Amino acid sequence: MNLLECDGKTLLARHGLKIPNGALWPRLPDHAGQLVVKAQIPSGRRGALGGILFADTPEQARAQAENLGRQRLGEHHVAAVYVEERLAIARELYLAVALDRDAGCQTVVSSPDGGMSIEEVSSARILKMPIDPLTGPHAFQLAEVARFLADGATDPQAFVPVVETLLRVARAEDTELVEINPLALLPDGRVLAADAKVVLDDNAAFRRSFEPEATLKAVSAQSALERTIGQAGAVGVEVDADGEVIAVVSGAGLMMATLDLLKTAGLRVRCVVDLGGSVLAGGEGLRRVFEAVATASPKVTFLNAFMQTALCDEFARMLAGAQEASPLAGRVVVRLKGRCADTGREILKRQGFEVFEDLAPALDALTAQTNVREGR
Amino acid sequence: MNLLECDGKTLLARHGLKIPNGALWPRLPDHAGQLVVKAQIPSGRRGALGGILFADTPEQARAQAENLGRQRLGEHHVAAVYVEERLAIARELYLAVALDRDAGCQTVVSSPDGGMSIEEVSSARILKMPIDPLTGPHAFQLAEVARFLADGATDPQAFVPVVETLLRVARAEDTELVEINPLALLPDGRVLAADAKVVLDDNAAFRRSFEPEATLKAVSAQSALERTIGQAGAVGVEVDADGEVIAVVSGAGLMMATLDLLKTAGLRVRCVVDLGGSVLAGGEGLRRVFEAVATASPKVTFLNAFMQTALCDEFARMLAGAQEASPLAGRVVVRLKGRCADTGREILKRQGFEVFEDLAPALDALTAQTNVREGR
Amino acid sequence: MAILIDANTRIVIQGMTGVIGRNLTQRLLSENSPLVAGVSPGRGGQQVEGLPVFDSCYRAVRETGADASFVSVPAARARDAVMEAIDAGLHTIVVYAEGVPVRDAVEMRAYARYRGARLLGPNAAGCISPGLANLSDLNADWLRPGPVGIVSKSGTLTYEVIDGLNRQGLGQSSVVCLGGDPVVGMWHAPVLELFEADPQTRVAVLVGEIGGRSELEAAAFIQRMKTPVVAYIAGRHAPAGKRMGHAGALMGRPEENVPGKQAALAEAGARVVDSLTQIGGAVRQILKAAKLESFP
Amino acid sequence: MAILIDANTRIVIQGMTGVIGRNLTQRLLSENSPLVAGVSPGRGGQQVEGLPVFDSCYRAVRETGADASFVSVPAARARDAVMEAIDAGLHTIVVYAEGVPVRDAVEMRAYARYRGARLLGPNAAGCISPGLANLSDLNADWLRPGPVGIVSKSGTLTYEVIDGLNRQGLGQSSVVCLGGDPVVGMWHAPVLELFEADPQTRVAVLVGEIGGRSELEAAAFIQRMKTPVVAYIAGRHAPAGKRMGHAGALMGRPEENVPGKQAALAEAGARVVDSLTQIGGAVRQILKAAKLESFP
Repeated sequence: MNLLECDGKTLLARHGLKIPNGALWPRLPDHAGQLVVKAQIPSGRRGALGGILFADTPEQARAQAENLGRQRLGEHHVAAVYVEERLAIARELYLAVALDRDAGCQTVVSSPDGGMSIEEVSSARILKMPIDPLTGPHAFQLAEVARFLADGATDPQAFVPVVETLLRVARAEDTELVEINPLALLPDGRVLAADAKVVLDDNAAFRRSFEPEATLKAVSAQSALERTIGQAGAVGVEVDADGEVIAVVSGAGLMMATLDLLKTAGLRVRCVVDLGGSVLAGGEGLRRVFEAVATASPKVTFLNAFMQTALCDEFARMLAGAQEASPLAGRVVVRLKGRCADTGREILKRQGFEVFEDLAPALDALTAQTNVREGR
Repeated sequence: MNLLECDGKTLLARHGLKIPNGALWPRLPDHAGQLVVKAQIPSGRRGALGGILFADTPEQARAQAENLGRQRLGEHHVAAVYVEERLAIARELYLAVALDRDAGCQTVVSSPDGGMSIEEVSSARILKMPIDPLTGPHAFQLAEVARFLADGATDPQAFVPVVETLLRVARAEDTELVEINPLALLPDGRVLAADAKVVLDDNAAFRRSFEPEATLKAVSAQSALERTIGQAGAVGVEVDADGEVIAVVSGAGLMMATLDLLKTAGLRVRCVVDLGGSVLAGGEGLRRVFEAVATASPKVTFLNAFMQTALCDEFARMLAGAQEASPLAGRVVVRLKGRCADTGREILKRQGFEVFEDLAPALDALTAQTNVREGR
Repeated sequence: MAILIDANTRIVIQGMTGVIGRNLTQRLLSENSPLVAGVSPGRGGQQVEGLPVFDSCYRAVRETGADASFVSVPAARARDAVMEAIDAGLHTIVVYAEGVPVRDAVEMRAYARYRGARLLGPNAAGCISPGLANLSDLNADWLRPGPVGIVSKSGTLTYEVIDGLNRQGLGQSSVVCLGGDPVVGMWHAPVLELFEADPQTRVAVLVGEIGGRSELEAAAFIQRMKTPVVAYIAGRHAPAGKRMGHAGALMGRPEENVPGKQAALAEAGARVVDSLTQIGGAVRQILKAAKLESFP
Repeated sequence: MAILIDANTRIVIQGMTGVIGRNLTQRLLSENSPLVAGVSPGRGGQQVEGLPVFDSCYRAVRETGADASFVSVPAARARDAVMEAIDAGLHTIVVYAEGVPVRDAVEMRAYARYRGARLLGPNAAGCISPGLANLSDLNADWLRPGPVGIVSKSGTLTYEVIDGLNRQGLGQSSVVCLGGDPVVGMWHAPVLELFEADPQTRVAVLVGEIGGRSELEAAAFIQRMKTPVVAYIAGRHAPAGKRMGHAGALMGRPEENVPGKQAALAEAGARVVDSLTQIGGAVRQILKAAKLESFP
């Protein structure tokens, strides 16, 4: 889950990091001086898109926020507007804790050059400090990051608690990424998170109490079809809004391979669906997945199932039931293989589906009768 | 440092473990019922030696304690007497956290059969649970030890905090051993440390605040000569109270080898001394070591020094100074080899010492003129 | 021969008293897999299908000499189950659960590496050595002993590979599924290393997918490998920015996409096939060529 | 050849700005040991004998490519210094300090094993490869290159062994001192393993002492070792219950005393000598016999 800036900052503040005084519009922060009005969209190009405005008075801020809240910036609807005190910043730094999937650990990424995208900073000005999962961060690691941030210009000690806290956030909240850019060093020596980008690990939701305040829908990258399939317990991946084929597959790896086969055969694929273990186990989820597919009215539905542990005849019966409840309008091509697949295929043939045991003839059937894109 | 029971229990109680109500005589615990009067000596055979008495009244306890405090039990003077409430014990268990030098970790040793020496318990009734130094104890390890202690007879949950606390003691106080035998399960379900044996790592004294209440001298296994040498910053090991030779050596490994050579040559060795780096570095410690050796009036002092980094001539000058301040009465045989050893040997020859460069002739000189034990 | 598990392996199921655990117990027993016990805290002393259930891995190891575990517990409990298994000395461990928090996966992986345990998963189908032992969700009836070792992230994709080999009349030495999560215990390379040392394995099949560096590390090892390797990478047509069912399957840096991984593997000397359906034929060709070479 | 360190090693001294550190710096430079930098937190930017001092091992590694460290800091600070060295990627580390808390030694050792670093000490003289590099308290002038590898707990005892070899005109490939504390990083066996793989080392000398199982583990390895081993164990006449200068040298279980260790080593095929003074002669004999065999 990607948090918007306002929620990311709330999360950081909860663990003791300093953030600017701010409030989610229509509330305004209790602050006498200049204000910043910030569109809450998940984009690093927010400033360039006109999503950050400055106001001298609360009245001006209110007008700007109201206007901004109605806008569309680039591909994003503005989900919410966050208003906060305008900071006098002495130096802009960069600090993040990012999960490194290949190293298998959290890594502190820091730079004395903040305020721009970290991809634009030269590698000599970036320090990556991997944190050992068994020992956690060492004091000497925090000290090294702090020294790097201080860059010989200020007292490193001010940064040690900031780095420590950010690592605590990452651990306590199960983040995949928590990025502060810029980390603001104020003239009075205080260090504040002037922005916040937080990605939470959805798998850890059960042990996390945080509830985002801003609406999530703008943050979600899922399409409507994907969301419906997801709600049924499966994983849908939309490929091409104009595609004619929806492929429903019995597993993630086979789903990817099926998509590759269909695309290589020149077919236009709307969406691929990974049924996953829980859907295969019970009738209700499967019915809802097929309902979702039916509402998308694909010209062709390709069901590719190869199951060695679940029973294919039971699966076929569930499928037949789903088809009767919310029938698929177009062609349905089925490849069904596995335990008790003979019976399963018989059941599905009676539904009027085109049924095959092996992948190759099923693909042949699909390409023979479906429009193959030109210049495949 | 070995703590006496009373101090061990104070240490455990400080970390939250329950101990019986007790006080170091001449104080008495504020307790209405029966009392136990316990000689504070570092021996597991204390009960067999008559060091544990039971009293019905405070008056009786006072008389027993006064009497016990004047006694000698086996090889031990009774250093102190500890008086505590007499417990009604339902089951006696065993629990310890011991440093395993070979595994390189602390190990929880537990048995449902306490109250006797752990050496007498069958191995099937002992659970040894090594604690990984990088991760610390896991909840499932505590649960396993607790289950083993409960032995199917009581609720394991009562033991979990006891095991956890004992591990916290071991870590926080840098113990080499902390042993509770018996760990007492009372009829009301409480778990108490009915005895305590604690060995502290002397190297960690700098980060430990604990001060033992009972006198230490009875606990120390060091002889008077060893103590004096130790106070000078060297390590003395007394071998044979009737020995004629004291060997002073430039390093621990060489000290052991020198002892082996002397004993194999049939010489009777009173004591061996490892000068160690700090003594070799400065004159004052060396002078005090030689003072200590001089007070023991050995017939022969053998100085065996082979130094590749420290300078032998400086060492010889310090030695000459020490000899003038507190002369060694008997023969002094010196083997001096290393940097600037020629000058060093000249200096020592002028002191009247028998001086050699190599080990073999020095040993020959020692055996030729010293009484060699019969039947070597 | 085989890798990771064989007839001498002694398997426990952690979570044996749950529904999935009981089903798996029945299946493994029916396949004569060397299953010796179950572990379910609080249920020590019970039995499942005549096998003893212990309160902890420690007890299971002490009482039965167990050395491998199939961890069939809910995602939220997987971390502790794996840590205990490693600590108790079980050295081949499969984590079946999907949806394990990545922090937990990170800790399992680090602990397994530290203590020298072999961890498959989270989100892994496990491993099977046909005719000897099954520590996986795969159905042993579909496999038979043979010269081909398979290492794959995905379980369902592996069925398809096995089917392709079956068509060619080729059996398997061992089949190893690593799991589809972004952080898993073993990567492809150490499994290839085991296949390289296994005399039964004449050809290794590597099945990979987009995302992560496991296949790239494998390519580095294949350069020094004598056993021929057939490689297939899924996800060429995956849309950017989408997780492809596997949490770890995500378009990333160019070298982590299909062309990048294919290029690295081909350069290392693997026979790279573009389609899933070509794997069986490629293996058959290599075996045929090798036989012609050894019997000229 | 040599083991652990050679002319390509890049050494830092942690604690270079202290008295011992400065002395060591002068000595190592005078011996042409490949010393590249110092590390002293808070003193980054200073110089010692013309070498740069860095605030951290991380910076020293990044700026100089350092890969080995002599840790010359007070006992109370040794743990953090070693953990940082390991974390920064320094993979050969000597801890000179005596009196390090055993909990700290335990953590260093575990971290070194986990991360694949080679740790000598605490309370270790270190290691030296004569003519190539010195990462020890030993004086390089007393050594010269040759066919004998020495692994010992004690530094001072090692002088005596070297002296015995010098009398026979025999030099050393590498000399490794493990340290006298009860818990130290490396044991004898892994060093013997390195000697076994080193073509320069024709004979290995193992010097052990009472207490602990390091020499027993070494005996188990010597059974499979081709390089001949001469072994000596100190402490036969140590009185029971006393720490013999080394915190780890303590009479223990029978197999950990001199007769027990000697028996294990002799049974494993080592040439066991009773006295320190016999080591040189025993090595000479073995080399002579080997030469007669190779040039009949």
